[in-house]
Amino acid sequence: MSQAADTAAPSPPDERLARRSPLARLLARPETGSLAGAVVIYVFFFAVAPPFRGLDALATILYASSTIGIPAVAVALLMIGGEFDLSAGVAVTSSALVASMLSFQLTLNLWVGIAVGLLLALGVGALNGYLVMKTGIPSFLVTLATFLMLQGLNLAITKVITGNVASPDIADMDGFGAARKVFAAEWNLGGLSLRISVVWWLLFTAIATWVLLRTRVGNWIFAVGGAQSSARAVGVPVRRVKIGLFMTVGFLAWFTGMNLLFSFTTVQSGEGVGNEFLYIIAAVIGGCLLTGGYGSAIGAATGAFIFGMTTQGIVYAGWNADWFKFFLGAMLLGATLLNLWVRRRTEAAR
Amino acid sequence: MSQAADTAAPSPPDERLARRSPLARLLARPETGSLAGAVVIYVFFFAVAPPFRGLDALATILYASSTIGIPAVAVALLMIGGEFDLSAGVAVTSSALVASMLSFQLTLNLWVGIAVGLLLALGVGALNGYLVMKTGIPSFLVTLATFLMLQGLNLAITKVITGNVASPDIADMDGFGAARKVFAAEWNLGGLSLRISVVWWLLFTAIATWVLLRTRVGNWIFAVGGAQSSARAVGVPVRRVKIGLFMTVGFLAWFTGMNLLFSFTTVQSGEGVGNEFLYIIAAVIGGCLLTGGYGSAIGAATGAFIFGMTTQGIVYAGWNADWFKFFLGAMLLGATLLNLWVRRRTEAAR
Amino acid sequence: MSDTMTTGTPLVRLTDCEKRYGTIIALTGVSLEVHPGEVTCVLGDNGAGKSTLIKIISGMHQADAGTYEVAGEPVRFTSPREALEHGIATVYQDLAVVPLMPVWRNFFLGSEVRKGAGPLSRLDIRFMRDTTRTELRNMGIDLRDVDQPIGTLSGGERQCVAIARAVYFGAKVLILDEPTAALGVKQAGVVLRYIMRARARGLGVVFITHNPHHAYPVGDRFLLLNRGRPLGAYTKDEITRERLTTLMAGGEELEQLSHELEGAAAADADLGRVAEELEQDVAELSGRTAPPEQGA
Amino acid sequence: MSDTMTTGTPLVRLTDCEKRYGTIIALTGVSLEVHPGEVTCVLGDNGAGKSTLIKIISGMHQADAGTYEVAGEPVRFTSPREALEHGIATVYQDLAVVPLMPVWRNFFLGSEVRKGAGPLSRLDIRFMRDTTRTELRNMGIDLRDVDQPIGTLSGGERQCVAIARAVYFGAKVLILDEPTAALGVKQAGVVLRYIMRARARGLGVVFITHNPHHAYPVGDRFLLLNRGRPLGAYTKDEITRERLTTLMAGGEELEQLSHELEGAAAADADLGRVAEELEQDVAELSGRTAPPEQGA
Amino acid sequence: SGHGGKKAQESAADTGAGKANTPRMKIAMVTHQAPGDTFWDIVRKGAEAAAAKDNVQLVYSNDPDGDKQATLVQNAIDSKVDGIAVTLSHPDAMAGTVKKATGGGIPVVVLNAGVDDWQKVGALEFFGSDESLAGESAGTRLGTEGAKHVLCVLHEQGSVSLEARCGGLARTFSGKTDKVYVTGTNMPSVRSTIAAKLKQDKSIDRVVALGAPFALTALQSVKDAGSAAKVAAFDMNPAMVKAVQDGTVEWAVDQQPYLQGYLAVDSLWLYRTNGNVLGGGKTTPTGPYFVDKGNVAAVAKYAARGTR
Ligand SMILES: Nc1ncnc2c1ncn2[C@@H]1O[C@H](COP(=O)(O)OP(=O)(O)OP(=O)(O)O)[C@@H](O)[C@H]1O
Ligand SMILES: Nc1ncnc2c1ncn2[C@@H]1O[C@H](COP(=O)(O)OP(=O)(O)OP(=O)(O)O)[C@@H](O)[C@H]1O
Ligand SMILES: [Mg+2]
Ligand SMILES: [Mg+2]
Repeated sequence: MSQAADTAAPSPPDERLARRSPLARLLARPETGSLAGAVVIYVFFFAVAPPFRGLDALATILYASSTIGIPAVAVALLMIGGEFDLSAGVAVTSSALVASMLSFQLTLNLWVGIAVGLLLALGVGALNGYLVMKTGIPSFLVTLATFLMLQGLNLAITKVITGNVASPDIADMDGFGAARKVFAAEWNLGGLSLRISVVWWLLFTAIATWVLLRTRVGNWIFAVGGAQSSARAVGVPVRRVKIGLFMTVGFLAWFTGMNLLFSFTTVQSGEGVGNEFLYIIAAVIGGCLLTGGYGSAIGAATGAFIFGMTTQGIVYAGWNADWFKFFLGAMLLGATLLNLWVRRRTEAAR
Repeated sequence: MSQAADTAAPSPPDERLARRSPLARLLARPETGSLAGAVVIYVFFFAVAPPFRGLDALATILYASSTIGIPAVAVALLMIGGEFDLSAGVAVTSSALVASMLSFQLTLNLWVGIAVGLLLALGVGALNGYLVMKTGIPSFLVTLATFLMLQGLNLAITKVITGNVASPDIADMDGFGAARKVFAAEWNLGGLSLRISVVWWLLFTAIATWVLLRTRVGNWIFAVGGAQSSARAVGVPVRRVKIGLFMTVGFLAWFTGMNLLFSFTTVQSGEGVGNEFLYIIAAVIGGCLLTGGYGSAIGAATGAFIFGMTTQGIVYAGWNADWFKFFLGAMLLGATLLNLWVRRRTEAAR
Repeated sequence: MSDTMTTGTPLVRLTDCEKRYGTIIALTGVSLEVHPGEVTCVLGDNGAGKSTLIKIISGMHQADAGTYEVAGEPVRFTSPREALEHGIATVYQDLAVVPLMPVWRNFFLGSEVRKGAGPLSRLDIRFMRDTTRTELRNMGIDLRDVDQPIGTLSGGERQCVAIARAVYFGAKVLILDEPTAALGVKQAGVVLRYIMRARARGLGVVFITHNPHHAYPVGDRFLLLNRGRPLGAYTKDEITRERLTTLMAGGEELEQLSHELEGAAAADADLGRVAEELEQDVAELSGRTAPPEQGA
Repeated sequence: MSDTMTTGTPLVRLTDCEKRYGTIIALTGVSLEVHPGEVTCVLGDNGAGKSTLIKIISGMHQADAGTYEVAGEPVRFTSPREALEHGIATVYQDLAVVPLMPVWRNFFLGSEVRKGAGPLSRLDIRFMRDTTRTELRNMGIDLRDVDQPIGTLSGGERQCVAIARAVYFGAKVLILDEPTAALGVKQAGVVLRYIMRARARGLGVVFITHNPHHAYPVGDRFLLLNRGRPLGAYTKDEITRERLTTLMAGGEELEQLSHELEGAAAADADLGRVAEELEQDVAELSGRTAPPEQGA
Repeated sequence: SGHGGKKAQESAADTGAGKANTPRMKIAMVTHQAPGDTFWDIVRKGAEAAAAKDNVQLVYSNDPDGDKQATLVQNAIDSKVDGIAVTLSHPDAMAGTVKKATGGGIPVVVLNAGVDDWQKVGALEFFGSDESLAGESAGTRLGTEGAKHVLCVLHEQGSVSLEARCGGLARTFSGKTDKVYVTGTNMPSVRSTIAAKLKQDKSIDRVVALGAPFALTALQSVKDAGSAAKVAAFDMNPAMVKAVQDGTVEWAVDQQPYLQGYLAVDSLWLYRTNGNVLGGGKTTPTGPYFVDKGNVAAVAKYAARGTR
């Protein structure tokens, strides 16, 4: 990239710039810090927990990370755009419930339910975005309200329709096989079970990274989060960008919901509560600013991976379960401090 | 206040100012909107729920609101100062556990435990603040880590010491009576039970309001939250202010913990998780900005009251418990929209 | 308020414009015309309402009363995007940059250049980086790195980015709110040259400044504001440089200032020297004695 | 770099100062002295490092190399609070205000006036509001309401608050970073007068500006920066107004500009007129021909 | 479209019983249910069936937090109900308020949790299963089945009743007992965490999940980890019945939640209309009741209806 500029203006090195080694330049990339955290935690558990060393353990960890990581990608984009979504966790459950109950009650092909679930998730996202932009109420409050309302609707409607608190089993319905292949396929490669959600996770992360860094919309996302009124002043369609971001969260929440549904064939109506914070946590560990305007999709993926790895790693290590949360907190703090230290070092190494 | 200025410079009314009625001026105060929300919700439940009408119901609501409202005051100050504290909820439990277990195990006077609990809560606050200021890691992450660690410590240490998940009963220990009078007294006025925590809540709100609006420290709190580097540039001791705010949260968490302990004589080690968000929610409903620099203690109190009233009101109204969360979300959204509408109206009414 | 000089519909015409922020009346009864190939200067004291006026033209705010026409058509912009689509580009006084974003992304923000088609259409990063570097070098700003977050640039460098951007994208109307405030002498000269070029290309320019030395040579029309009200509107024919300077400076006040300093000089010889110098400045500012120096 | 003019220890002395932001070298090998009763002007192009220099003096940043002495004592400020406690007050280029806070609270931020004692000690709100209003009125700013959030003031009004505040609290050293950038002619005059007054009261003043008309009359010492390096340091005796102006303006460039415009004038008569005017400006800026006009 | 779905399900009969003609009364049931828990659903169905039969207006409310649940009891007192059925999962937090109710003349019965405390708060009766006892029976049974190493899966940390089950199990079980905490609201993480634990300790040959949905997820974890462990469970739901029938889950410890809800309401009605008190001052146990391959057929029909 710096070459591009050099060809345009082949000038002698600027005397106002200190030289920097290529290594230092690599280390100065924003993702490096959180990646370093991930690597250190991996190495740590690799050393202390023998069961952690196997490829199958890695597969389990990747799967656990992917279910946080997929929605976390969208949540990270939204946070870069300067907004919150507390309804993401229950929206996952809502779309899974709608998809399964609608198909079940009307005895339709599952893909009909899946499509309606998608519409619903996008609709909730659009509603969140519209309310935030129209009224100027902070998104924290608006999505808190939708969070509570969706949670209530999940419980109440499931109860009314099924007379129960879980969705019916849909394993024997039309379209189940195909949908499972798309959303929740599992390949067994010599005892190693690889799950499609991991592939999707990487794919969504790659797409989000591309959008953020290489497209116009990505530019706009950084701008609306970094300085909304400036963005508006230079002609960025702020409202459309933000509503689009909320709908992206809806989309990936729906996707996660489908993964949930086709992995477990039924969904508990109370599930998903609290997960919205896991998504936000993953994004923040990965370097997204809560105040908006800064962050990356790769960072969010790394954050989800750090979180997933730590949660599972403590179990693999066989540490006392009573102390689980303590270890989790300590490891997160450690990873964050390491991230910071790496960045400081690279800034000092001029 | 505007009189003060007028006496200083007795000038003819400025032609660049539109006149405004005293009513409009009253309505334009930042607290008016959320107060209006509270009043409307009160009137609403008064109309639909007969049990809500009694004074005893009001006492219950006020008590429920006070247990959110006391820590919410400190959380609001911290948010005005531009930071978060996710550890506030479990810090309540931690200080109660420490106070009761220490006194019990060493058979000390309860006041010793109470004092040690206070030291611990202040220490956690100071640690949070120190880490945030020293490392520059967002407070969301730092306090997330302390949240998890405290949660783990609560569970694990209680288990180790008592072999159980709750603290031992301290009702018969030295100092219980006096401490209960201070932290959890209950007066019975003709069948109406009034709890001291309500009084403390109002007192803390009043003190916080006074500090915010009438003291130097209050000025500094607004400044560090509104523009940290500007505040630093004009000589505000940013670090001391922020650490002080974290310690204030610690102090009121401890206070709430003591209320809990002396109301119920024992504490569950898993309690308090999730309450940190209730405090933040109360502050946000009351008009605090998540980005800092704006808000009020009275607003936070109103927010806690709105939240408490809605939660209890739905029960008093006898609505289906399945729909509870839905109603809660809808009422919160309604109150917020009303708040907004009042403010818009007053701005238009020039 | 003569319409003698130009015929045809103005590019932009505001009539009897009023703007309130809550109870604050920032602007009332103000009218303005921008003609192609003309520079309209808006002048006035601090807080007179100049920025408010141009924010209405650029679509940032809507007027509470009055009409707004672009090329003869009544319009009501609800966002700056609409104004931009009508070819109206603005340099805001607060610059409207996103501090955390790289310089080149800020330069092209809202008007990104893309290559490729359909879903593969992507930013032409190389072009945008090069253009940014070149345009800024043309203004006398030699950036170390166009990938630096714009928030880390110096005040003047930042202002140059905002100006270069508006000039690059301005199609019909160019609005400049105190563009030279933070600029060095060299850069300020470049900006004046830009204004002349835009004028020569037939753009309408609105130029806000506190510097009569900048305003008089480039301006064709002058709108003076005071406390949110129009104090006068003149074409260049109708006003002399001296009169303009006096109106802008509150000339009497400046003279009084130098007298005051001279008074103090009785006590302090050193101060006297400065007072003398200031007096010369005043003379030079508010009533030059050599008539042949004036153009036109 | 003569020390002829003043004797005694300077209020502030920076020696061989260097400052880097990551890989960016913003300042290197710069020295500066501020003496009581003297105005030190720091001049230079955009991005030359002027603001960086004063941020080191005011304690906002620490130098990466070099020494810093206040009244002869080596110091190492870790925050602006320490500089303030040494009587060094600063007007930052970005003004350092808290947008959401009322004007009067911003005015007194960090130096609040209190009444009452002990735990009852509280803000003297009436005094602070009145003082704010009065001080701003003295600068020619007539605020509607000192309770307005400062973020809603106009650019110039905001700058006046920052200046009035620094002048009010400045005890020994007053640092002004482009204080007159957004100001009207009247307000700018007031600021120059303030600088003279501070000087007369024996304060040391550091004054950054792009306007040689402002710099020369009030300055006693001139430090010129270019691309982060010192280009020269002069006392008033050592430099003429013309030389200073030329150094600041990059005088040749401005001349070139007017020639260029004249060239274009062949094609456009209208442009020619403006070129002529600009040429006059240039002549006036970079080499006035009437020697008796110069003071001292 | 033909398979599964609603059409396949339409077979359940409903409980049609007569209705009492006693005056309408209002009974509050306040539990520590976390939203969306299958178990409580069945309790409520029992309570509603009794309420319908007895001409009772049932007001149900719930909160997993001790102090908030206490406030709900206070709400009931303020609403002047004719009786309160309550769970004492956080006995100390609840005691004060419940005593206020009994002291104020409102009859209180306790269900599900609070086997050691219900008498202290002045309640009339207790319907439920002793969690420690249930755990102990499970432990004994596991021992006789020849299990060596049991993993106890707790879907909530810091819960008295879950700890009691696990504790009871560990006390009577002859082999080694381990436990793992999982996040009940996040099924994928439940699945991964159990799998991780099974990998970490290959000697685990039994997984006992303390809630029905988690047992079914544990089956997947067992597969993921390539473990040979068998799965057993506490509590029932329709899917659990099928799993027991299929033999994928060994057995489930049922505490008959329907009975708890039903008896709680019915006994309050009996007390109000006829002064009856059940149990003679002792607890009325509703479990543990083991559902295994031998007796699952009898339960299946009702489980499909959601009342077992
Ligand atoms: N925080 C920072 N990070 C990186 N570079 C910086 C930072 N602050 C300033 N710079 C760079 O250092 C150089 C000097 O900046 P400085 O603000 O001191 O210039 P200045 O002389 O005040 O210019 P102006 O006249 O435009 O205000 C500039 O090139 C700027 O881009
Ligand atoms: N958002 C706002 N809310 C309230 N008052 C405002 C707001 N914006 C501007 N004002 C007030 O309106 C008046 C006009 O402001 P404006 O920014 O237009 O002045 P200006 O002429 O551009 O001044 P300057 O030369 O200082 O930039 C000022 O007195 C200012 O305080
Ligand atoms: Mg302006
Ligand atoms: Mg500068």
